[in-house]
Amino acid sequence: MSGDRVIFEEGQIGRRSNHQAPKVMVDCDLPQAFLRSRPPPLPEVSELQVVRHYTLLSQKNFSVDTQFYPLGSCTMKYNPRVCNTMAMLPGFLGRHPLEPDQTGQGVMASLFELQEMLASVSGMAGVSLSPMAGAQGEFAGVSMIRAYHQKNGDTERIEMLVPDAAHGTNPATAALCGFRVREIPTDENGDLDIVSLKGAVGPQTAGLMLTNPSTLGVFERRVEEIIAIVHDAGGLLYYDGANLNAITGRTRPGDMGFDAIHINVHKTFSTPHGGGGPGAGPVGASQRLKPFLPVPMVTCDRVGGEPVYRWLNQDDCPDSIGQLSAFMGNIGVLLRAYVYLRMLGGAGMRRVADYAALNANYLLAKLTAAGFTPAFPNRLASHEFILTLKPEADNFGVTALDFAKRLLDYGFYAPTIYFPMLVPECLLIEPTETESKEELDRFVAAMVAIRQEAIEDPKLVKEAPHNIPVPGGGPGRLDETQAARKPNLIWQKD
Amino acid sequence: MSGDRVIFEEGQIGRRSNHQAPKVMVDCDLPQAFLRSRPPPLPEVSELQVVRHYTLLSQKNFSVDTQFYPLGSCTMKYNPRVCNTMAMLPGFLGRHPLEPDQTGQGVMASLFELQEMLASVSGMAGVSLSPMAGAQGEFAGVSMIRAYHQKNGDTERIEMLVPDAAHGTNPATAALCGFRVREIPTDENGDLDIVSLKGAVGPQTAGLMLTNPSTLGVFERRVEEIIAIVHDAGGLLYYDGANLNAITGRTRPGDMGFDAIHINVHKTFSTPHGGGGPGAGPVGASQRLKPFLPVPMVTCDRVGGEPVYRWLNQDDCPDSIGQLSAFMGNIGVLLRAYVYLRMLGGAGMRRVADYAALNANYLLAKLTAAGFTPAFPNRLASHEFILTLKPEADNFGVTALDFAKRLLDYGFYAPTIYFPMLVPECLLIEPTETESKEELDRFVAAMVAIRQEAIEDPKLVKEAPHNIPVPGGGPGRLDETQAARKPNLIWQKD
Amino acid sequence: MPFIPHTEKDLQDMLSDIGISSLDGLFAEIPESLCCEAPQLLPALNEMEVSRLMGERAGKDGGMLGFIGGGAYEHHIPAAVWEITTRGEFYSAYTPYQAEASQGTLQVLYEYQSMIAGLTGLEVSNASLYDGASAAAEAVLMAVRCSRKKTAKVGVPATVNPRTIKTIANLIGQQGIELVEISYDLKKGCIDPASLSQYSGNDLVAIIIPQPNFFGTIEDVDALTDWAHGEGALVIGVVNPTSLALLKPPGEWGHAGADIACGDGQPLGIPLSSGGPYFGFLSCQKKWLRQIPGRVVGKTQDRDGNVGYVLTMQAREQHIRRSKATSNICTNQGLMTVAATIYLALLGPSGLLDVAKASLQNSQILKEKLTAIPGVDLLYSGHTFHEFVVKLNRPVDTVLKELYKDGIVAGLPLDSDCLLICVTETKTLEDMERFSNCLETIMSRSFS
Amino acid sequence: MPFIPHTEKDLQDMLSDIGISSLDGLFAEIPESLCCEAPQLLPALNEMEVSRLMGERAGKDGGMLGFIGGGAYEHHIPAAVWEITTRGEFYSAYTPYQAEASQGTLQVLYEYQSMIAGLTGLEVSNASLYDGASAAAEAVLMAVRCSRKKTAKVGVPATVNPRTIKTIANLIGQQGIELVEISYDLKKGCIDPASLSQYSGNDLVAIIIPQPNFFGTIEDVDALTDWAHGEGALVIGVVNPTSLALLKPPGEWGHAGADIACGDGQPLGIPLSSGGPYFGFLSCQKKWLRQIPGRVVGKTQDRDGNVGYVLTMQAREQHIRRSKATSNICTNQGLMTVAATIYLALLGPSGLLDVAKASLQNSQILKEKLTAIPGVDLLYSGHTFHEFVVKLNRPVDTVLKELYKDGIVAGLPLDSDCLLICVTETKTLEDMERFSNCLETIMSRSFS
Ligand SMILES: Cc1ncc(COP(=O)(O)O)c(C=O)c1O
Ligand SMILES: Cc1ncc(COP(=O)(O)O)c(C=O)c1O
Repeated sequence: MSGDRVIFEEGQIGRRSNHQAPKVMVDCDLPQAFLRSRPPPLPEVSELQVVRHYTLLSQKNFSVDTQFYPLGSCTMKYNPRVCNTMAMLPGFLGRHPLEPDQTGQGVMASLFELQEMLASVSGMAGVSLSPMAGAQGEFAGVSMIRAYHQKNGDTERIEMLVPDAAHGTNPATAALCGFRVREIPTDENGDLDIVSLKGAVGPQTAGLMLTNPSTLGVFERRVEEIIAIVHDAGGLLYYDGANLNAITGRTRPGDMGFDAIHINVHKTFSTPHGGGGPGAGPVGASQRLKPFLPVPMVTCDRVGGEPVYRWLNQDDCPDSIGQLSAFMGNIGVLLRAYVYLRMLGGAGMRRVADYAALNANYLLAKLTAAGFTPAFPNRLASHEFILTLKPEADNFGVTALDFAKRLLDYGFYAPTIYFPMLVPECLLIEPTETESKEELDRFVAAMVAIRQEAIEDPKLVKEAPHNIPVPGGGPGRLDETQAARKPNLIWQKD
Repeated sequence: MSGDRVIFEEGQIGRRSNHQAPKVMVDCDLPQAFLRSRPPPLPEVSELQVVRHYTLLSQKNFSVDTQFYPLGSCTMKYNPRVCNTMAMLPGFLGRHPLEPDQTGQGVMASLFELQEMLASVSGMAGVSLSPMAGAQGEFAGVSMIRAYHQKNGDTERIEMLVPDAAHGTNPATAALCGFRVREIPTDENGDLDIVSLKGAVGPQTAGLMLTNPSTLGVFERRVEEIIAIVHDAGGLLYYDGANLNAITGRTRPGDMGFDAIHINVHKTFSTPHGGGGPGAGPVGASQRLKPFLPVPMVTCDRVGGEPVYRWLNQDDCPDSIGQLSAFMGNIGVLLRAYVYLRMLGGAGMRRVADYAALNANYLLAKLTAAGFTPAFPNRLASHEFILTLKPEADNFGVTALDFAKRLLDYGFYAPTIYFPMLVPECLLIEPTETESKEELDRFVAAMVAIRQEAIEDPKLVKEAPHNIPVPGGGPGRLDETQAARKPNLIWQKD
Repeated sequence: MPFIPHTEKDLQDMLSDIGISSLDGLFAEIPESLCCEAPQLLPALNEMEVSRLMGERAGKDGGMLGFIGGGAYEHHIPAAVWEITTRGEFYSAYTPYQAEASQGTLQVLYEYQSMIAGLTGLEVSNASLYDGASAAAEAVLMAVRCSRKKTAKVGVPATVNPRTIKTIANLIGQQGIELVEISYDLKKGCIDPASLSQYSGNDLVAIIIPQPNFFGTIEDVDALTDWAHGEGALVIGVVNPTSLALLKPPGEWGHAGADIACGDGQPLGIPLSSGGPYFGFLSCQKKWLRQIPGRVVGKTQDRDGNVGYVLTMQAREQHIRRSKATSNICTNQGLMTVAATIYLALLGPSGLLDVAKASLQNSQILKEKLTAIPGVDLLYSGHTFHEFVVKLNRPVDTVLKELYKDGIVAGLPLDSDCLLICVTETKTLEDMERFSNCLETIMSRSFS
Repeated sequence: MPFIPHTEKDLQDMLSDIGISSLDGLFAEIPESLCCEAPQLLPALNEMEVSRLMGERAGKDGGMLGFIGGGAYEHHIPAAVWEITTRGEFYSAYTPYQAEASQGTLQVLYEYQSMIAGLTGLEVSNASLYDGASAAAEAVLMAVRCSRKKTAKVGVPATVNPRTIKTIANLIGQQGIELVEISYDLKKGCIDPASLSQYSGNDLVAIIIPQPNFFGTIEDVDALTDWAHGEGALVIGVVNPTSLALLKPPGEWGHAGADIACGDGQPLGIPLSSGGPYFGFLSCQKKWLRQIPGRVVGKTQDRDGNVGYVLTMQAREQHIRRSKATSNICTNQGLMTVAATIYLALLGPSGLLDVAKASLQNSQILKEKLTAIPGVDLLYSGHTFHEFVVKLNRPVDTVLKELYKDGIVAGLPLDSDCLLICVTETKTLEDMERFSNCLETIMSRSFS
């Protein structure tokens, strides 16, 4: 079928969808030296071929719309279709970013209200929507911390503390912001090791980046103490909001004492992941960091009682860390988050955390009862939790990777594996609040069945996947080593 | 997976997507006697469950967007996505049919121009767009013929002639219009048997319904003579336009002398089939039948040079056979046809026929060269053609049905089988102009491979399909006899 | 070439494989006298140009605050409905003749039939007809087939939507069926069961009962059904599907239930679209199953016992039965039933009930507001669902034109001084206030 | 509950399985002092209400005849692009970490990389970055990593889009890299290669070459590239992807070709959307592959030799390399690359060339029309692609405001009397006439 070939292989020299091409009357009069000598090697295919090819390819994906997707740390919950439909209204799509504010009052009203609502949910004093993903939100937050210290002449604070369980973007961002990264270990209950933290802080400490609930799926119980330790040392606190879904309406990073936070709207606010983005990473600031928020932001003036929205730029915010991209951020994504938030309201945001936690703890209880080993048996799960398959690996030679691949055969996407790196053979499982009890029960049944297979027929599990439910069946386990050793990154005519 | 259950089985009592429900403040005050005692047995499911269920179900379909679909007589060509996008613009979707004409000038301009263009393509004097499908177009056409004879006091014309190769809707429609149906046989070259026709016409003849090219995939060469015979006998000529795709821009039914015609826009004008509709069956009339066209139609007045569009109703057209549905027809479908026609223009319409015929004749030549048996070896194919698998059935015991089912395994939808009924073990194959030569070559290869299987391993073919390329694999050959014997038509909780 | 993939080389190679030298040769069998040039149509536009044209045209249309019903109703349509319905796999598939490659469409239709049967309280449903009016015509033809009576008289109340009545008359006109008009109570706006005695012994084959009727009024369906059955006539309910979440379903009317129910499915997630495509639904008691028109999907199995769905009872249909078929319908409104099925699944029983209740509530609110305006009176006293008729003390035409200037399409004029007004869940209190304020202003002006 | 499927019974059963009595119990580990109530947000709306609100807001926005470019460009987007891109399977999938269950996304990305490499004439491409400006920043960081020089000076011409320059400065500000401004020929509006000698021996690690540059002017990329390579500096081309169908690709600049090419992919089928989401592309010569930032997809096989695609060379990335990663990027702009891939497949080489040529042609036409108006002069003499700068003999602000009243957004003001104007294939002759007529009228009025 078409999906098995690459689009280039569908092409024929001279095949054209010319209803897509504009009419050209005068020929180009640019000097030859500026021009391309050969046409670009793009496929020459018909519109039907394109539609068929990419429709079939789409069917080769697992997605939230088709499968349970318990990918820990990623919050793969239902992305309401109405958010897409509304963000794709022609009035929103057609407007150029540099048009006068007058032609964007509709979108700007929504962005302004989104800023306010995110501030309210997170407990921060101000929010800028411009970062384009979580990692850029982190960059904004950490840059603000740096700018703050610089403004205070506190130039010796060159170290950023990062828990060993932190997501990779945390240390990578700290490095990009020019900080030396210092890792803080985690104790056996999944809490940050306070003794080590105390040992690590000092006059060189710019701040600490914390995820809470942590990537271990548990709430950092001594967060107040941690914050006090860092604050007392003159450092600031960064909150990685990727796990905000666990606590919306239950507790607020701002109330905990964090100075900066980013929010993955593509997690908690249910904008789609799109197979890898775009997301958006709005950044929030405490009162002291507010002046440093990245521009642009939307402000609202009242003119004759009517709200008039306007972009704030570096001129309006002289202390701002500035713009982080060419325009105003991933507006279309932010509109989706706005629509979502409007449908949930405050009570709805609390229900998100309540039922995300309910599903996670239920699944944990069921899997534990079925004989699986939780990484932190004495802890409540947050919206996600970790199993270690070390017993299974030791006893039957079947790894977390094998379990993951075999789950695909059962029609489930796999949990996150081997992250966080602290827990051996770990599965990080996040069911989200939008899955039903029946679906969770089916997942438990599949896990139990796979373990039985691991006992009776380990090869079956070790060589999975075998029958991926996509058209054409999908390939078996792919060789990643070969791919990395001899990278084949672009198609070439042979 | 979800697609394997019916939606009802996903439900739980009390599960609600209440963001979809309006707020109700006052309770209903209707007398109890009017009210329903139990809620209707609809599924109680979440939005995610709905989206997942129907997304997965959609993947279980073959469609033009995913597979080659050489279904004869059905013209399964590419349905341009822009036609859908344009017809779904909010301005078009939101307008109530009974609003004043002022709020519908955009849609009415398009419908008016569509009427004119269809008249031009078909060579008819006037067109009404209101019939909702081909069969209703036939009803309109045949009713016009009846009304014409009645208006002329010609009440003895109670017989409608229909070739034996005709589509089932022809005789069914003639009967619905109160005519006695008289079949005219086909000769061995696929032409209408002129001798029989001559013997059949008489003062009782109301008319003849003809498809040209016929359902046998060949052009009715003596159409002028046939028309003269019927006209001379006082009958009128009806053209079943389902096969118009074969001749657009090459010849016109109006020029042939037909009095009435219907057009399947869901064939020639590429509106989608939607798994069984909606289509639209605009009806065209010669000068003498024009007054009888069904209402409503759009007319254009000029007010101060500007066009103003207006619906014509029975009051405007006293001889009209009247309205055939509550409102104005399948407007959304007609808009799609309009967009399509605007993108093709006159030259494009001719190319449609040219390349449809090219693909059909190419496929016929290749399959014949590969040893398959054409039903009419001495004829050119129109946009479709017939193979008879009688040799294969006789020699290997493998039927047209078996070939059809086995083609599904190869990722092709099956041609039309056992229609027209005249040709034993027939495959009616229509590739359409939007398929590429490569795709046709792959189809030929599959046919050849299946015949090889029929020789070597007939069971494989007779028990097909085995591996339908849809998620989950799809069922094997389904038992239609059981289904008809003990109909199970609705889901019930067991 | 738009949508045609052939390169010049393909063309030449294919012509040579066929053994002819040019495209003209493919049409050699068409008599020369009949050959024509490409038609002169409006100039061809590329996709960009046609998109701009259609965008401009769509921009001109609609955009009013609308209170028209009369057979088509504005309801909120969840975004998921059309995002899924227009997926290529549903959109560009044919009628599911090859069942194994069409399980998506077939299972949806099976679920659709189940939902329609459930909503109407009847045992079986077909897989759709063109629209509500043509479905009513098919129901009449079906009733005549079901009946053992010699006559072919069908009672049609004057409370049935006049568009439906005209369509029935036009579609069954050649079948020798007589439509007997049944009159109604001019005070209440619905049929007075007591008045039916005048039609007794008339040998009616069937009667139609609209619920709610054209005026929005709720008919006494139990009494009407029992009367009809007493006369040996079948009962055809013509119903609004939204109302069925709230009102007694046809299957429970009277002692034995209606025999056939039909109606327009448009309120179930189908956009107004200036009139179509909508779809007709039709369900009936099991005993009439073999007379049902149109396609029907059934559940079955493959050799290994795997469940699957197929088109079934095709022996009734035109492609098998030809001139003896139960209907000439072939292409129906398939995709619309996909949308309706998704709509009903998203709403569920309680959601649909809320839509019905909110519509009823809003129409009560608006009714009160409007009739409080001097010169505006309620025409009928019967209970209504989401439509009602008001009588104005000045020409409706003029009033409508004035309201139009305010961006309001106020309703459907019934005659020179009556207006049929509809309100659904889509209208807010402010919308209704805007309407009543504008109307009040207009009515308070002196006649012009 | 919106989007939450739990029934009351589910809730009770699950709590009891967990062994707690209420939802509050799930949050027992949160210190009491930190617990909060549900936040006070704007009131919750149901889907119908929010749809109406957003419909009204969208109705307010845009709708102008626009001639602004400056980094984002209006092009026709074929309908098929977004109908396919927003299919749930692409839309609601995650980054393809489980390759076997993500072949759809992965193969699209592989095709995307191939197309970008082909367009830019380079050997490898990543799978997208946030936007063009941040991609330029990543390119600078990458160039510094690639270079063996001790300094970290990068030449940035003043003809680069100022938004890009600011973004680069903000994103790399903490890496000790010095951005050296390269000046340009104020007559021609592009860099005079001869003037570069002033920067020679400056130990530049890399220079950026914009093509076309911010003023729409075409740079002499061959000379610039050869000069840079002569200095031992890497060349980073910042290019408009549409222009690449027509203009010499970075891989062929000068004798050795640019080392890295990047830019904003928005012109390739991405709606303007008030500024995003767009995407950044980045390609490079194979020798720099190990320094590339962001995700990369590679082709591989399973045990049976079936072809498949996987994320590869992940050892460069944050989730493996952490603080030593080539970039901190994780989520990129995946779905936008799906759209761009479909866009490029639909257009093909000749279609994209036609878009480039039609844009060029229209900008020539408009340039002539506008500069024929008294008081309107061309600022620069260099060759341009689809943007150009005019100088007005009165304040740009006032002129823009007047044109705005005519429904025209005329361009981007560069300073008090200059305007950067863009025309693409989307504008008709009538559109351009409307613009020039309106401008002529305004310019003929006396100063106000
Ligand atoms: C804990 C955590 N932090 C940060 C990120 C980075 O967010 P993004 O992928 O949007 O850049 C992620 C997401 O993958 C995450 O899970
Ligand atoms: C030859 C022929 N005539 C008539 C029809 C009936 O058209 P429709 O299905 O639109 O009612 C068809 C389509 O199936 C056909 O192929």
